[in-house]
Amino acid sequence: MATTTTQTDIQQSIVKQQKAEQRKKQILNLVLLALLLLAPAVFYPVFLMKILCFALFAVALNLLLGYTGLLSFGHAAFLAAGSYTTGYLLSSFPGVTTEMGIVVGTAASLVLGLGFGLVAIRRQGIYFAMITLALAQLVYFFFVQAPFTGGEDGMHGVPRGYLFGMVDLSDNTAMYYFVLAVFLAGYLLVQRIVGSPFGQVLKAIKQNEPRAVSLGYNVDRYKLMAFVLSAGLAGLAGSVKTVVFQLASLNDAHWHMSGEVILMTLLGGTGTLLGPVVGAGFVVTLEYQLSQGPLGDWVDPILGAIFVLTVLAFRSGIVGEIQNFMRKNMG
Amino acid sequence: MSQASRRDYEQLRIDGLHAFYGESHILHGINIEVKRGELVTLLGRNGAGRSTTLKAIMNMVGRRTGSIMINGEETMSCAPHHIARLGVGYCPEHRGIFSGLNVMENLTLPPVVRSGGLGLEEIFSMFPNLYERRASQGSKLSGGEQQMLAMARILRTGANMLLLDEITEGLAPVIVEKLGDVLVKLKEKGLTIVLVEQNFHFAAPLADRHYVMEHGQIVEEISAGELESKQSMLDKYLGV
Amino acid sequence: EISNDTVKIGYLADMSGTYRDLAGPNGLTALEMAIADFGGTVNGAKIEVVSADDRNSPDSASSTVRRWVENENVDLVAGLVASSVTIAVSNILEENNRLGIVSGSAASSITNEHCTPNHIHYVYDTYPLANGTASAIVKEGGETWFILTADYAFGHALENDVTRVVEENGGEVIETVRHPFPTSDFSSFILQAQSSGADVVALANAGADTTNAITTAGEFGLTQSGQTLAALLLFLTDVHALGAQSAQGIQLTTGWYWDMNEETREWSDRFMEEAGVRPTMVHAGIYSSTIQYLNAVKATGSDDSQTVRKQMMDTPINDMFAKNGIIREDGRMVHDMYLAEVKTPEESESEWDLYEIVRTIPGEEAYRPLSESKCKLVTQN
Amino acid sequence: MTEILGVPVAVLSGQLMLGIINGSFYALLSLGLAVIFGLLKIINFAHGAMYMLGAMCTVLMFDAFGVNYWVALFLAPVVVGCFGIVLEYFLLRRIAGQDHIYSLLLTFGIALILQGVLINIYGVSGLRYSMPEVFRGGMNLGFMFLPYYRAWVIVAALLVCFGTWFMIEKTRLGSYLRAGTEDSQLMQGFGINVPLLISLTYGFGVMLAAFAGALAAPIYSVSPVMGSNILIVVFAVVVIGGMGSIAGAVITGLMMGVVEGFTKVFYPEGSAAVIFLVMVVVLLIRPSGLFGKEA
Amino acid sequence: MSEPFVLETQSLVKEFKGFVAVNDVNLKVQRGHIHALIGPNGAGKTTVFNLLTKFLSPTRGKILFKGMDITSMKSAAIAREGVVRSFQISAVFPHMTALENIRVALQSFEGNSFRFWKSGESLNNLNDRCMALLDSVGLTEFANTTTVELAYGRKRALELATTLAMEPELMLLDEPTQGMGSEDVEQVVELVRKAAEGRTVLMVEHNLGVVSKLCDRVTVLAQGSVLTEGDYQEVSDDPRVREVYMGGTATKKQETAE
Ligand SMILES: Nc1ncnc2c1ncn2[C@@H]1O[C@H](COP(=O)(O)OP(=O)(O)OP(=O)(O)O)[C@@H](O)[C@H]1O
Ligand SMILES: Nc1ncnc2c1ncn2[C@@H]1O[C@H](COP(=O)(O)OP(=O)(O)OP(=O)(O)O)[C@@H](O)[C@H]1O
Ligand SMILES: [Mg+2]
Ligand SMILES: [Mg+2]
Repeated sequence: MATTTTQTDIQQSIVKQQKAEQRKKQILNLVLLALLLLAPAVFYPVFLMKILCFALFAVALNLLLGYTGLLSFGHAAFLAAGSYTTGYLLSSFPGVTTEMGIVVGTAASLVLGLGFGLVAIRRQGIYFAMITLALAQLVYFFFVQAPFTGGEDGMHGVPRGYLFGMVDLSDNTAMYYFVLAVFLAGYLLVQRIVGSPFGQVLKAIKQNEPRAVSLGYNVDRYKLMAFVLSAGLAGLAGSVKTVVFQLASLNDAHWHMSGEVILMTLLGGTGTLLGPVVGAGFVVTLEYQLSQGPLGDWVDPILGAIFVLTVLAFRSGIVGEIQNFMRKNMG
Repeated sequence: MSQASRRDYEQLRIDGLHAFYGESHILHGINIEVKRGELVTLLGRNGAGRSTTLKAIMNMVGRRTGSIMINGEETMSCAPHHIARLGVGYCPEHRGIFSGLNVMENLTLPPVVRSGGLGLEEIFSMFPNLYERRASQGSKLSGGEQQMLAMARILRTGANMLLLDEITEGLAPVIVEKLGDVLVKLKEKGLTIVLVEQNFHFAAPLADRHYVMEHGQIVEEISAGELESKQSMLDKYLGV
Repeated sequence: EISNDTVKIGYLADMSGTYRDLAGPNGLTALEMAIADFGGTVNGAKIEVVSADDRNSPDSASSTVRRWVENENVDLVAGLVASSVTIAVSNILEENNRLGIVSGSAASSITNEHCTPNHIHYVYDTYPLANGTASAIVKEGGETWFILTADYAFGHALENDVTRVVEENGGEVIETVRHPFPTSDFSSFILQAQSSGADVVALANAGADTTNAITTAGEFGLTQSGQTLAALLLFLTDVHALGAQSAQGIQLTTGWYWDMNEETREWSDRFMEEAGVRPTMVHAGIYSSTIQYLNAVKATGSDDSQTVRKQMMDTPINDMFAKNGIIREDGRMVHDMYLAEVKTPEESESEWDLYEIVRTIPGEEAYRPLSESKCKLVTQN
Repeated sequence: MTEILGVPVAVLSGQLMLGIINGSFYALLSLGLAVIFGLLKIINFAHGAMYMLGAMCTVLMFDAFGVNYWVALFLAPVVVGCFGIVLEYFLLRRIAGQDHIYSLLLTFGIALILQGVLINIYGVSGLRYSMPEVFRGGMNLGFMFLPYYRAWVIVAALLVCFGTWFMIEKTRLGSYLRAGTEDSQLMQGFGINVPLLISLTYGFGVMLAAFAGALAAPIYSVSPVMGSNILIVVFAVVVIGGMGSIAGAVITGLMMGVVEGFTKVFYPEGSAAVIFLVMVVVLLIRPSGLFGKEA
Repeated sequence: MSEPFVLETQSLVKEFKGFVAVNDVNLKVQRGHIHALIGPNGAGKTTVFNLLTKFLSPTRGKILFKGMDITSMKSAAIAREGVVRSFQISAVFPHMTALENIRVALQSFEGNSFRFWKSGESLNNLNDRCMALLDSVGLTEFANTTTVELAYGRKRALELATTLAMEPELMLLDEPTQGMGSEDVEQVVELVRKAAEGRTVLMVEHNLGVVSKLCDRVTVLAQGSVLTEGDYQEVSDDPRVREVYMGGTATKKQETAE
C-alpha cells in the first residue's frame, strides 16, 4: 500500500513539474512574441528581419544538432536552395506570387534534404558532418556553374510582391510582420516537434543509439525525418531571406555560412529552444554593429575572441548558462 | 626503505576525506587506515561511495578535501601520475580497456613503477585467454577477457599497493577462484590491497579487515575475526 | 537645398577580406583626405562620413545601405568593391534615389546591363583592362593566346573582352582554361599553358590568384621559354607583394599610377604619410570622385542625387586622377588609361617604384563605346 | 604522340608529377590534422591558420633578421609548435573531454583571431619571399620541366610523413598517445604525465602544419588568408583517408593531389569540387573512410 | 504457434578474421523456459546474443524465431518481433530521467512515435505503467532522477525495467545481476522470475546461484561450441563443465544459493 501511495505522489509531482515547465514555456513564448511585435518601434525592421531569418535557420539546425545529436556541416546548401529557388521563381515568372515562391523554395530544400539525408544518414559522428559538408560543396559548385544564379554576381532585384495578392510587401513594416509570422510558425513547429513522441525518440537516439535500436526503433528513419524537417526549415529561412533582401547570393551557399549557423546555435545554447534565436540575434547584431564602427576591420578577430570566450566560460551558450544559473538559484 | 618493510607500517591513511562530483557531495569525511601487507575490503550497497573512494585516492574525482597519505606522504595536491609513481596500481570499475590498442599493447601500457612485478609468462599462465587473444583489439574482447586484462595489466607494474574495484565482475567461477589464489599470493609477497567487492563470498576469506560504507561514510569496521559475531549487523548493512 | 544641412557620405568596402588592400581602410583615408582638402563643409553644410565593412556579402551590404539611406539620410555611397555588393547596393540606391560612386569594382556590367541612373563607375572596368593590354601585346607580335580565367563572373567578362580584342587585332585565342576561384596551386595550369605553345599566356583573374600564377610561372620558367605573360588585372599592391624580381616585364593596364607626374606624386606623398603605403588607382579614384561630388554639390547647392549627377556629368574632370574625364549617361567615367610595364629590380629605385608607363590609351579608345551599350539609360533614348 | 582522351601522355605524366607534389602538401597538412584528431579528438580548425603562421614566420624572420631558408624551415615549425603548446596549455586543455564541437568552435575562434589580426598588420596582398638560391632553376625530365624546389618538396614531405607514422604506430610513445586519447584519466592513473603528452602532441601536429607552410613560402603567395581555403580541403582528405588513420592521411593526401591534378586537365572548373565528390563516393562505400577502422 | 521451441539456431557460426567465436551452435529454447547460457569467459555467449539480435551477422547458419527465419532481418525489426535484449555493459539514456527511459521503451509500441506534430503530453498516459515497472525494480523514488546520477547497480536495474517494458516474447538478458549488491540480486531473481511468466527468457549469467535458482535449462558453451546441455543439476555434475567453468566453487555456490 505504502509503495502505491508514494508512486502516485511521485507521479503527481512529476506531472506538476511538467505543468509548471509548460507554463514557463508559454510565458517565455509570450514574452518573446511581445518583444518581437514591438521591436520594429525601436529597431530598424530590415535588420530585425535579417535576425529573424538567421534565427529560423539556426532553430532549424538546432533540431538536428541539439535534439538529434547530428552535426550538419552543410546546412548552407538548404538555405541557398530555398533562396535561389524562390529568387528564380519570383524574378523570372511574374505570375508566381510571393507565398507560392516561398512554398516552392521550401519544398526544394525539403527534397534536397531528403537527397542529402539518404546519402548521409548512416554515417556516424564526424563522418556525418563531413559528408554533409562535401555534399554542400557539390551544391555550391552547382550554384557557381548554373547560369540562373548569376554566379559570383548573385541574383538581384527579386520583387517582394504582394502577400496573397493583397498586402504590399515592399512596405518594410508589412514585410516584417510577415517574416515574424513565418518565424514564429517555424519556431513553434520545432517546439512542438521536440516535445512530441517523435522528439523523445530523437533524444533517445542522441543519447544512446544502439539502445534505441534494441528498443525496436528504426533510427535511420527517425534521423532522416529530422534531417528533412530541418532542411525544409532552413530552406524556408532562405526563401524568406531572399524576399526580404530581394537578392540571393553565393554567400548563402558557402561553407562559411554552414559554419556561422553552427556558431550561432552554440553561442546561444544548443538543446535549448531559445538558444539559437538568441545566438543568431547576438551574432548578427554584433557583426552589424562592429562592421559599422571604428572597429570595422576588427570584426573577425573580435568574433573569434567571443567564440573562444564562449567555449571557455559559457559552454552551454547564453541561454544555457542563464538556465543553469536560474536552476541553481531557484532550487 | 627499511621503514617501508616493517609490517605495521601505514601504507595508506585517509583522514576526513570529502569528495564531490560537480555539485553533488559524495563522500562525507572518510577515515581509513591500511597497513602494509594488509588486505582490506570496502563493502556496501550500490551507490554507497566505494568506487568513489578509490577514485579519490587516485585523484580522479572532481574535487576532494581532507588528507590522503600514501607511504607517509601527503598526496592531496599530487597529480594522478605522481600518485601512480608512488607504487599505487588501480584497476577501475569499468575495466578501462583501451579499445584502440591490442591486448599486448594494453598489457604493456602502464609503465613499470617498481621492480618485482609479474612477468608476461606468469601473467599468461594465469590468464591463458589473454595469450590466445594477444593480438586482438581491446574492444573486441569478451566482457570477462577485458576484466582479466584490466587486472593483469597492473600486476605487471610492480605496484605495491593495489586498489581493485569489482575485479570478479563477469568472470567465470573458475577464474574467480584463480583470482582468489592470486590475491593470496600477492598478499604473501607483502602487497597492500584495497578491495571493493560485491561478491562477499569471494572477499570474506581473503580480507584482514572490512570497512562498511553507507551514504559516503564509513559506518563500521570489522576485522576478520569478528566476522562471525557481527554477521547479522553486516547483513543489515548489505541488505541481505 | 541640402537635406538636413549635412552631406552624408557612407563608405562601404571590404575592410577585412580578400579585397581589403585595394580599397579597404585606406580608401576611407583617401575619402577623409578629400573632405579635409575640400574644407570640411560645403555651402555651410557639414560633411559627415560613416563607414562599414561589407564583409563581401550582398546581404550585409544591403542591410547596411538600406539603413543608411532609409534611416540615416546618407546621400552618397562610396567605395564599393565586390561586384555582387555593388549590384545589390545600386538597386537599393535606385529604389531610394540616392547616389553611389563605384571605385573598386571591375565588372563592366555595372554600367552595362546593371546600369542605373543612380550610380557612377569611376576608376576602371574589365573592358579597358582587356583593351589596353591585349591590343598592345598583339601589336607587338603576340599572335596566339592562352587564357587562364578565374571561373566566376569577373573572369568570364575579362576573358570575353580579351578574346574580342585579340581577334579584332588579328590574333587568335587557342585555348582557355577556367580555374576555380580561389586556387593556390597553379603549376598544373602553367604546365598546360606551356604545352599549348601559345605566344601569350594571359591571366584573367585577380588578387592572390594572379600573384600565385605569376610566381609559379616564374618558377617553371614560362618567360624564359619565350612566352609572354600578361596579367589583365593587377593592382599596385599585388605587384608590390610579388616584388620586381618576380613581376618584372609584366605588362598591365592601370587607370592611374602614383609616379606619373608632379601632381600625382604630391598627392600620393600625402597619402603615404597617412596610410603608410602608396595609393592604388582605387584610392586615388575615391579621392578624386569625392572631390568631384562635393564640387557638384557646391555648384548646385543641392544634394539631390539626380541634380548632382547631372552636374557631375556636365563638368569634365581635371585633377590629379584624370585629365578631361567625362561621366557618360550610363554612369561610366571615361578617362585615359595607361599601359604599364613592371620594372626590373635594377630599374626599380625604391620599394614602390614599380611601373614604367609605356603608353597612354585615350579614354574613348579604352572604354566600351555607348553604341555597344545595353544600358537601359542609353537604349531608351 | 600517344594520347589519352585527347591529352598527350607527356602532359599527363607531367600532371601526375605535379599532382604528387601538390599532394605532398595535402599529406603534410592532413597528417598534422589526423595526429591531432586521432590522438586528441580535437577538430583543429586552426590548422589552416597554423600553416599560414608557418609561412608568415618564414617570411617575417627573413625580413626582420635575415634568417635563411634552411634555418627557417626548422625554426618556423618550432616557433609555431611552441605557440601551439601555449594554446593547448591555456585554452584547449580546458575543454578536454567535451564534445568535438567545442574544440571546433574554439579552434575556429583562434583561427579567426590570428587571421584577422595579421590581416590588419600585413594586409591581404601577400608578402614577398624569394626562392632560395640553391633551388633556382630545375631539371628537364623529358615530359616536363621540374623545378628543383618542387622535387625537394616531395622528398621533404615524404620523409616527415614516414617519420611521423613510424613514431605513432610503432613506438611505445605512440601507444601512450593512442591510449591517452581514449581515457586520459586512467592513463594518468598508470603514472603517465598525460597533460604534458597532450601538449606535446598538439604542438607536434601544429608543427607539421607550420612545416608545410614554411615549405610553401617560396612558391605560394604568403598572406594571412592563405590558410583559410586550404582548410576544408585538408579536412576532406583526412576524412577520405579515415579520421585518425595516420597512414590513411598521407596516402590519401598524395592520391587527392593526383586526382585534383588530372581534373585540372580534363575539367578544370571542377578541380575544387572533385575532392568532395570523391569524399561522398568513398563514404558511401566505406563509411569510415579508406583506411579508417570500422566503428 | 505450436512449436515447442520459440528460438532455434541451426549450425550457427561466427568467424572474426580467422577466429571462430561461435562454432556450429544448435540452440533450442523452449517456450516458457528460463534458459541459461553459461560458459567460460570468451566462450562466445555475448556473441551468440549479438547474432540473435543482429548486432552481428552470422557467418553461416540460421536463426528461427517461432519457426520463422529471422536470419536476414534487421535489429529493429527483430526487436519489434518480440526479441529484446539487455546489454552486458549498462546502456541507458543518460540524460533522461528514469521514468523517461522507460517511457521511450513503452512508446515504441504506441506506433505513433513518428508523429512529430503530436503534443508531448500525449505521453503522460504511459506514466502509470512506467511507475509500476520502476517500482518492480525498486526505483520508485528515482523516477525523476536523471540517469547519469544513478549508481551503477541502479542503472542496471533500470536497464532491466526498460527491457521488461518492451513486453518481449523472448527476453535476452546478458548478465543481469552483474554489478549488483546481494540484496539487489535477490530482487532481480524475483523480478526475472515474475517477468518470465508467460514469456521465454534466455540469459547469460556467471552467478551460479542465480542460475541454479532460476533456470529450467542450461546450455554450456565453451570455445564457441556447445559443451553440454541439461538442467542445472545435470550440467553441474558434468566433470567437463566443472573443469572449464565451475571449478571447485560449484558446490559451495549452490549451497549458499539454497
Ligand atoms: N560522475 C558522477 N557524477 C555524479 N554523481 C556520481 C558520479 N559517479 C557516481 N556518482 C554518485 O556517487 C555515489 C557513489 O557512487 P559510487 O560509484 O562510488 O558507488 P559504489 O559504492 O561504487 O556503488 P556501485 O556498486 O554501484 O559501483 C552514487 O550515488 C552515484 O550516484
Ligand atoms: N568483433 C570481434 N572481433 C574479434 N573477436 C571477437 C569480436 N567479438 C568477440 N570476439 C572474441 O570472440 C570470443 C567470444 O566473445 P564473447 O563476447 O561472445 O564471449 P562471452 O562468452 O560473452 O564471454 P564473457 O563471459 O567474458 O562475457 C572472445 O574470445 C572474443 O575475444
Ligand atoms: Mg562501484
Ligand atoms: Mg559476454
